[in-house]
Amino acid sequence: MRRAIVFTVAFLLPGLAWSDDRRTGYDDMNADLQALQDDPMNPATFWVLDGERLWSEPAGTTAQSCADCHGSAEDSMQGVAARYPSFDESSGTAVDLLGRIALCQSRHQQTAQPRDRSDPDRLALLAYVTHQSRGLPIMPDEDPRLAPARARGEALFSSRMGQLNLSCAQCHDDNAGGYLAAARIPQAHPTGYPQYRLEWETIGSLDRRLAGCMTGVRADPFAPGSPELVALELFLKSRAAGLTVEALPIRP
Amino acid sequence: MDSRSDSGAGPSGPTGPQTACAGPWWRARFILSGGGALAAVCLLVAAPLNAQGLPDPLTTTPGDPVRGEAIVTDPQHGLCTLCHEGPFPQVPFAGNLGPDLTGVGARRAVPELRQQIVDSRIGNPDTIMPPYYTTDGRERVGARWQGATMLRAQEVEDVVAYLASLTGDMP
Amino acid sequence: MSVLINIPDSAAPGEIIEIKLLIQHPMETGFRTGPDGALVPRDIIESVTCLYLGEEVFRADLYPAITANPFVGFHLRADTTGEIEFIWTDNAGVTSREARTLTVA
Amino acid sequence: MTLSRRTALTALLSLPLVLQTRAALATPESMQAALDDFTGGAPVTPGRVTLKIPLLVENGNSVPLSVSVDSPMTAEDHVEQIAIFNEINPLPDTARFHLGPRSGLAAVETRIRLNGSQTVHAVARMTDGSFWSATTDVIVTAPACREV
Repeated sequence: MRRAIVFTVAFLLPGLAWSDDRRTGYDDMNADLQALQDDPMNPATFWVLDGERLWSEPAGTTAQSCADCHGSAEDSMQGVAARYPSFDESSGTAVDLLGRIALCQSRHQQTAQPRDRSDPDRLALLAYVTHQSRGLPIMPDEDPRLAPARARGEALFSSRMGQLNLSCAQCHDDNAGGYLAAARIPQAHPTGYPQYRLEWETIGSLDRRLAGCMTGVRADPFAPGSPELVALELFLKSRAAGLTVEALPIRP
Repeated sequence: MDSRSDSGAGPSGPTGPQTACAGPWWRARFILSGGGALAAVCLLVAAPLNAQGLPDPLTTTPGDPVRGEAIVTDPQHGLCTLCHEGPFPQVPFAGNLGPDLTGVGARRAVPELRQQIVDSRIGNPDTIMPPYYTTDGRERVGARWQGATMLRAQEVEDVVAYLASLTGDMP
Repeated sequence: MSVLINIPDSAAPGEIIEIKLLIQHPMETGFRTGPDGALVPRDIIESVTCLYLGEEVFRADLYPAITANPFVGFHLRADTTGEIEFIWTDNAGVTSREARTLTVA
Repeated sequence: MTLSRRTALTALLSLPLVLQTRAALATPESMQAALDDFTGGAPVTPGRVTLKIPLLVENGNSVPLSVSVDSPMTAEDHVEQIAIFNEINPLPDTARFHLGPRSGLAAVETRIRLNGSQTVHAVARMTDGSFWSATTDVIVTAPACREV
């Protein structure tokens, strides 16, 4: 079944090749951490519940809720997180799902201030919307206007950076499965975002993680939501096509 | 160029600007590191870049293998054990991305060890090993590491002295 | 701040049931420094109490070494239908409570 | 948001600095003092207590722990308290569970923070005033590229 999905996606996305021994961050976690993710008492649940509440709560000067336009998220948002990032017509740029939620809030709810991307309410909405894609295969958006950003992400993935002069690919392609001190290096498939990271003791988005990676090699991280990070996400999602969107991910 | 001392403000290394010795920045460096460093960097930039490595020490003070061991086995200073296993019983979890350093002093001559630490890209452009004593060719370095090398000249010599002493099996 | 409570709706007389609580809370230790170098004030839940028909049947005293979003699991012998109440108190003395009804038959 | 100055200067594999503190860290001596405070100096016998905790932990911010005690849990003979102690966090006290005959089963669980590799102690006080214990050595590694 999963193989069938993979072949379907491979057909839809010619030119995006991968080997089928891809592993996710979940696969690389030890049994205790997997058990925490699978436990109904998973702390990430709180953000999904908060997001569910916020979905129907009027906000901004228009006093509109997400539900006023989108109806039930369980219907309208199913599979949405699995295809993001997507192309935003009016700005002519690629946007990630968190950026889309922010655009929605400013355009339709006219929320007073453009809030920070780490705003807990926005992360809760991101968690809730992403939760509607749990178990679905990642299906990258085929819009050709995304191709330049995706190519830029691929180039960035192989660009050495920082005082340690390392690229993403050197660790996460060339040395995936190896150990950096005690930590097994994952294959960089973003199946589990937003995630409850034990290091953070809260939920966070992919761009927070990517910035953390960049700081790890002593580089100047790209800004949250920057075109560079959206480009990297586009590329990473294309590599992860066909892998399953994780619900309520836990990572160390 | 800055002269911060927290992570080492080294010169630009063997392929760096030949004018490094004369710059006003170097004066700050000289004060920070004491005598010998000035002469050392001039030796460094004069050293031939070939497969034999860097035969000339970066400083006039011989490397101290005891200090070198402390640097190598400190995962927040030398970072070495993040990638290398070796005869380090005090390090509980060394990584395995690079070769095991057990016996490296018997396999590699001192000039090669020095070159490998200063800038391992000289021998292998695709190396995953960070360049410890050059600022050449680096992109997007974070503000607090701008202009700084990963180790100071004397620290490189200490590490080289320690690695050169690793000629046997695990203790 | 919310809470997840995992407890069965009903039990047989004398049955020992398992109760689990997960409380949304940062459990700020009071030992950590913020970006300005100053200590971040302690903000932790200090106790989680379970009352069964108004009687205290379990209490957990928590310290800063308990994880953010604290989790507590314990057991209870069911004998009478009635209210099971959960009370948790932070180090500022703020108390929250939730109750569930357990049917024993 | 809660980074210590030292963490801010660190890249790649910091040691687990969850409970990074200016205060003195708990030492086995101060843990013994806390344990003595709990027992009133009474002897503690190893046994009757089962402490389940992973032996190898990748992030000390959340370590699952469960304790059970061999006890009939009757009105006359039950576990009154279970205390958890750690050796190197800033505070040795970790959690205390107050049980009674209504508990039915002397089995509790929680998730704890461990500021590095150490021995975790679980001590149970019975109605007869005796104390029983179990200990487990836990090795805490750390995630590789930590946010700094």
